[in-house]
Amino acid sequence: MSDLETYRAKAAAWLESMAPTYGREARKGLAEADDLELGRRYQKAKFDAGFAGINWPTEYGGQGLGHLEKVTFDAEEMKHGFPNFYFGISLGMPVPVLMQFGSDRDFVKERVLKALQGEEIWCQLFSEPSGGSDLAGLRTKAEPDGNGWKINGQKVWTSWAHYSDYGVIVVRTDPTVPKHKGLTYFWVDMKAPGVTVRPIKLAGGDSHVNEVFFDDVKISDDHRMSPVGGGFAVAITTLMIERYVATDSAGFGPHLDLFVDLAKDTLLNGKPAIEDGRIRHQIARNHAMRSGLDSINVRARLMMQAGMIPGAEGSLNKLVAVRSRQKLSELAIDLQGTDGFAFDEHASQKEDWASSWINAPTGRIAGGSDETLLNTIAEKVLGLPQDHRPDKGIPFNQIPA
Amino acid sequence: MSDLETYRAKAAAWLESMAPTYGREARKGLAEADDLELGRRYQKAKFDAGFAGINWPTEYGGQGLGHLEKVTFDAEEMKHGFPNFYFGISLGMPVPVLMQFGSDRDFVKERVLKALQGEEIWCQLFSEPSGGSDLAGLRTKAEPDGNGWKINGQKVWTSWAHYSDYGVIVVRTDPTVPKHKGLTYFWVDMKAPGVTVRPIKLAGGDSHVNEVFFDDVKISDDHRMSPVGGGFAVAITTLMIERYVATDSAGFGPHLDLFVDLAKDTLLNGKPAIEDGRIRHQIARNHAMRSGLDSINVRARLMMQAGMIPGAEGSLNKLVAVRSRQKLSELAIDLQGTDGFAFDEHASQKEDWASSWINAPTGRIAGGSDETLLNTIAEKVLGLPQDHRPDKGIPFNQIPA
Amino acid sequence: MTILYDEGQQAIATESRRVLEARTSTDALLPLLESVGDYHRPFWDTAKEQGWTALALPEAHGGLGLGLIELGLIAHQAGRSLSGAPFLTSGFGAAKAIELYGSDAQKARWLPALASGDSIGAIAFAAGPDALPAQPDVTFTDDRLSGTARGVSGGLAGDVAIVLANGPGMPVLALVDLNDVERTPVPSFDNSRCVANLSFVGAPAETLAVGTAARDAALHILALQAVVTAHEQTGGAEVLMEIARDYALTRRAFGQPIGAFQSVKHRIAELYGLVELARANCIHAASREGAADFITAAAAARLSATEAYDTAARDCVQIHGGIGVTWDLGLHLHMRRARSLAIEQGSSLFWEDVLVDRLAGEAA
Amino acid sequence: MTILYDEGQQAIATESRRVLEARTSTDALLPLLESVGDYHRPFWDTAKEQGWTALALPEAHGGLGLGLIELGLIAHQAGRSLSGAPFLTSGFGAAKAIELYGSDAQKARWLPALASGDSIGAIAFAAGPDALPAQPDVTFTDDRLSGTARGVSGGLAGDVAIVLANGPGMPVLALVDLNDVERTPVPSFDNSRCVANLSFVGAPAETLAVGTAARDAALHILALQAVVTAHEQTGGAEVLMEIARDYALTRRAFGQPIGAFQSVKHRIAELYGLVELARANCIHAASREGAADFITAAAAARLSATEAYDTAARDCVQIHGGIGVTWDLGLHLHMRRARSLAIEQGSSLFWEDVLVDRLAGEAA
Repeated sequence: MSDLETYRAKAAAWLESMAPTYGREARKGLAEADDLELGRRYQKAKFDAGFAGINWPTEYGGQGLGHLEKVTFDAEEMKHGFPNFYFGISLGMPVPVLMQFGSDRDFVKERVLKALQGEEIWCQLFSEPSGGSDLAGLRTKAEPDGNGWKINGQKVWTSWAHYSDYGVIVVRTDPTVPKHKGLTYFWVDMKAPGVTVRPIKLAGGDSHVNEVFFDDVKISDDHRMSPVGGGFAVAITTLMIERYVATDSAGFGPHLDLFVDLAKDTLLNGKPAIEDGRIRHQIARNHAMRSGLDSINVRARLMMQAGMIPGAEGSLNKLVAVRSRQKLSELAIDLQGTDGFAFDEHASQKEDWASSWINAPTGRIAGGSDETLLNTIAEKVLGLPQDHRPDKGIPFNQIPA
Repeated sequence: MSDLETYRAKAAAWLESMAPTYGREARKGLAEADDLELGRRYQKAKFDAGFAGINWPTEYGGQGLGHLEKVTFDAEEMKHGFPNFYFGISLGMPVPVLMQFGSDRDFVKERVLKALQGEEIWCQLFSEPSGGSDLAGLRTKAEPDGNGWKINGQKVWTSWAHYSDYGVIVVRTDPTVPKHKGLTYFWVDMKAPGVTVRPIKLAGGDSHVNEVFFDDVKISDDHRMSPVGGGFAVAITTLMIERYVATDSAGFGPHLDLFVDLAKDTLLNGKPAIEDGRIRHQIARNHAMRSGLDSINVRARLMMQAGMIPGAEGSLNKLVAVRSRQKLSELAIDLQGTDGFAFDEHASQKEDWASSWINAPTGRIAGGSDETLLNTIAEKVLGLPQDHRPDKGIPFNQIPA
Repeated sequence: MTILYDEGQQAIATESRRVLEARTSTDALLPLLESVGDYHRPFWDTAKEQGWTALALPEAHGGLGLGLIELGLIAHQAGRSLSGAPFLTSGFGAAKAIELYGSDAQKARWLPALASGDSIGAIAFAAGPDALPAQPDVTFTDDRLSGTARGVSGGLAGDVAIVLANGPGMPVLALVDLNDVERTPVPSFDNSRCVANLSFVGAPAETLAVGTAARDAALHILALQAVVTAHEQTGGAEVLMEIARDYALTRRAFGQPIGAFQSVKHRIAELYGLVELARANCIHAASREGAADFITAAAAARLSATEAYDTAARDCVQIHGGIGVTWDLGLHLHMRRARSLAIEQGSSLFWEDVLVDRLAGEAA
Repeated sequence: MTILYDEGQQAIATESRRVLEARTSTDALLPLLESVGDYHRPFWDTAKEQGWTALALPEAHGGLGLGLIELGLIAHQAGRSLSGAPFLTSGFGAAKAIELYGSDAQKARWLPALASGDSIGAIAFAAGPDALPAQPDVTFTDDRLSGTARGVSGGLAGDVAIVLANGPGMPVLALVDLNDVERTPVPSFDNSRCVANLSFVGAPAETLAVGTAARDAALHILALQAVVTAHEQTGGAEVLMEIARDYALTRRAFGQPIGAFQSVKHRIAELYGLVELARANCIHAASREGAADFITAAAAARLSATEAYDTAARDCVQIHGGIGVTWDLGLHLHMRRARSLAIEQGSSLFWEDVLVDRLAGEAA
């Protein structure tokens, strides 16, 4: 048995033992606040058992292992429905970026440790109402204020901001230069005076994203994590991590096996639906698509393990997986016919077709819309020309709103 | 029985009587030259029987009837596979435009009568090698020459030019103004010195389109059919007629009944393919699409009959019908499996799936590509903004090639 | 029958649109999603007051004696403004069943009440994905119904239902008074549809048709409803296309309206195509009521309208980006309605089979 | 087995690409479309000279003892440059059948000749759309074959064929020497595939497997070939994507490269996605030879590669506009090849069924 398989077995055994206390069943019917508390305890348990920060340096409380161990653990963990998603973004993007770019190292170390143990949560303050897919068009501004800065403006689509202790933020520090060049990257205390968080209710009924308002929020210059005017590059790093983290060939919807089971259990014209060519076609096509993505992801990990840089095809996962998950979920509803009306807004989109369907559009937009991903592939990978952008090179404060 | 039904019966009876002499069977194995001769005789027979120029004014040899009678006759005529397509473009666009814009009326009348009797054929010289979907970007130029003009340049994709006696042509008479404003519309004698026609062989193997070269071709000013610089408007009129003429919900491919018959006669996993959900899905979707187009076309005719102007939805026919015909033809080949290899490059694309498939791309490009049609709908019908066009308003001779 | 609307028909369209736009709003519809069993009463009051409930029923029984074309025009507008209840279609189906297959007594008892809208009708044919099951879950013996009809739209508020039941050795189309029947609300993603499971425990029922006649009758009723629903779906798709276009004209990114990007403008142009094909099939189907090819025409309308509404919901939300998935903007009301209308009266899977059976000469 | 190519494998890819690009041209391939029975001899000579015919065969019989991964790499390059004959895949299938199910005598008789390419192998399993018919058109009695195998790729030039035949009460996988067998050429849209109908009139044949074993063997051979073909299809799709990209960068309309229009750039980006999914499935399938999930992996590779090549052919031509449909530019060579490879070794309809049977646990 390879080291990795040994590791997988060890992880699986531990996760198995945690399932009764923190798993799917234990969470049934919990209010979100209680679920979050359970999540914090689970995160602490991971930390104590040596499964937190698996591929992070040991000096920051990590395990100093490789990306492969991390991925292996995640795959096993996914099976039990633990309340770990509250920390997904926090530990996925902002905290690693803090580790990399934070100036006050003692402060950084303290934050990272508390985040790893589930005591503190970080959010990522990028998108704005006017922005859409145009990140560099953001309007929230930071003006010099004594030795520090004063932030005014509004962010939106900030996941878990209502539970966050800190956040990383990109703001405009110079409106007189072209839009990409006037941005700076900071961290902020979400509990500071002038910070207001307002949850946004989404189509599916839940509210894990927020609007965040900044009114004269004062921060000292040691909050700065990029050169003044050099914030866009750091933000892009974060987004790249984000795109890479997002590799679930089920598009964050149900596993295809659940559709196969549904098709076997459903009678269509008196015969099991699994015998109907239309259903078979969709199963076959979705399987082929997903197995391709899985193979791409496995290859990417092997390359990283071998010290190589994976190809751009990693960016395909979210684009093709979420898009097809949306249509497959619609078909699953058709397949249930009048039984398909039934709806539980708290059902998991990884296990329930109606929940998967209603939340799919969010998946096609968050973290890079389909169109943005296609443009990225066309321009960055294939070298096709950029779209016409009338605002290119124009000082930000001269672009018509 | 309504007048129209009486007319249909009369037409059907006459066409029936012509079938043995000019129909599908009579044409089997004919070389193209002989087929064209047969076509000319058939066109003459139509003229003599009063079925040519059905909705054209009687003074020009037409019958002075309505568009409905024309459409009714065409629908009946389509059933017999007559060699009438050699005259389709000639009588469809150039000759009507000549009737409308030709200056020398006696000359016009003589030409129209000969065209109606199949003695003369007209072609339409629009597209150019550099042009693609950008008609106004054409480069063939006409310079003042004495009292007339001298034409130099090259046209391409000209259907039946190799059999044509005359053609209508758009050329650039002023390169110093923006591209739409420098064009003028003429007719030319295709037998004039300096005109060279070179057939283009297409993917399917046939060669009904041509390159046409103009070397110092001299024409007098009475060939002019638009104000100098006013040629683009006339050209658009022609293209509009063209788009409207193109209404076959089968996308100029086989009727759906032929696919249903194939599915009934083909065994898939030991059962008739017509029982396979995948095949049923395609039949159902294609029928729904085609019945929608048929209903749009019928409604358009009723509106014209009632003196109303049909909606823009008429432009959908070519876009959706040809595109889906292409995929349905591929499925028909899959459905025949190893029997699907068989190919006869002379088979009709209205009756043979392989021929329909190999010629479909031409249909998706000729007379307005899918993308051009989508832009037209988006801009002209829905009022969406025009694409970015760097060449807009720039003098033609200053646009980088 | 012609497929050109006459002046009277155009007036129906204009007037119903005016009334509905004046009386419905996203704010009124959103809360309905979060409560089970409520529907938008102003919509239903309007339908009664405007005589839409009576529109397509015979004058002899309090109806206005108009047909599918007129009712389709109303449904199209209801689809545009997200109708607040399913009763217009369910009641029409029930009334047509009684009109076509009922006794004079049954007509006298129910048609006037259905025409005035005082009574609400429901249709209970389906068993899950089977819109016309060979073996319905409900059985009919000695003029009594037993068993449960699942997921009946409007069932929660219905006064009378037409049920396809399993009779002695043959299917039975039965009429049942719902007042003493137990209904269990089904919490759904589109709660104003008032979906319920109807549990029959020896409920007294009357026969409308038996054997093959019962199935044929049920399919005919389903087809009539499908044409009405297809108009409603087309209306929904149409308004989503307009919303997408308006947003694409105003929303700017990278210094220009997003409608200038071909990925957006072509997608909206494709929606235009889907809407026009659906509309054309709807007009055609409505004009074929009573003709031999009515079922085929209804199936074509149903298939293209379902595709148009589902696609428009997907694309309109996508074009809006983040704001498109917010609760308050309410585009998800259309997403949800697109799906509930897609499974009421039989899914696309069902209608594809109905259509192909006929095209292949395997049926009628 | 890992799915990362090692240096040796990368060298095979680079070298085969260099050789093929140097020795093939559109001008050489176009005339083959207009004559029945000819193939591109320089391609086949190259395959023999380079040892590609021997690549995946056992060393004991003149092979190089490499596997599907290496042969797949060659096929990918052959797909890029439009292989001039189908024998690489058909010969590989025949050889594997003999290697896996043949006697020592049969191996000694055929494998060295197939490895050197001196003999050409063919596979005759299909009857029209049925890639593995339950009742093949060819019958096997008393070690003799009768009946006609239709549409056999490479059949016109083949020396030996593996035939799925209808034996006494059970299927038989038979080996037959083609030298005395009558072949009728089938004029096809891709004539260099050397398609023929093989008419057996009591042709002497040898048994490789009988009963269920025969069907299982035939499916295994088909899957091995399907993986090779999937690589070839992926290569074709890949080169079409590159051709489309290069054209979109140079061709200008309305004053800018057409690649700046999202309808063009997004379509090419979607092609990139289809190509990478197909490539990933191919690499995976090739690495699973001999594993329990090989058939499933092969089916996934086959399905995504067929979709990629057909779509790339459609879109690449469309992006080129008028010039794209000219005979001389030759994009139709890829259109035609996409279709011929789509029906050789079973169409998508067949592989979807094979795949779903396994996913649903309806088959091994």
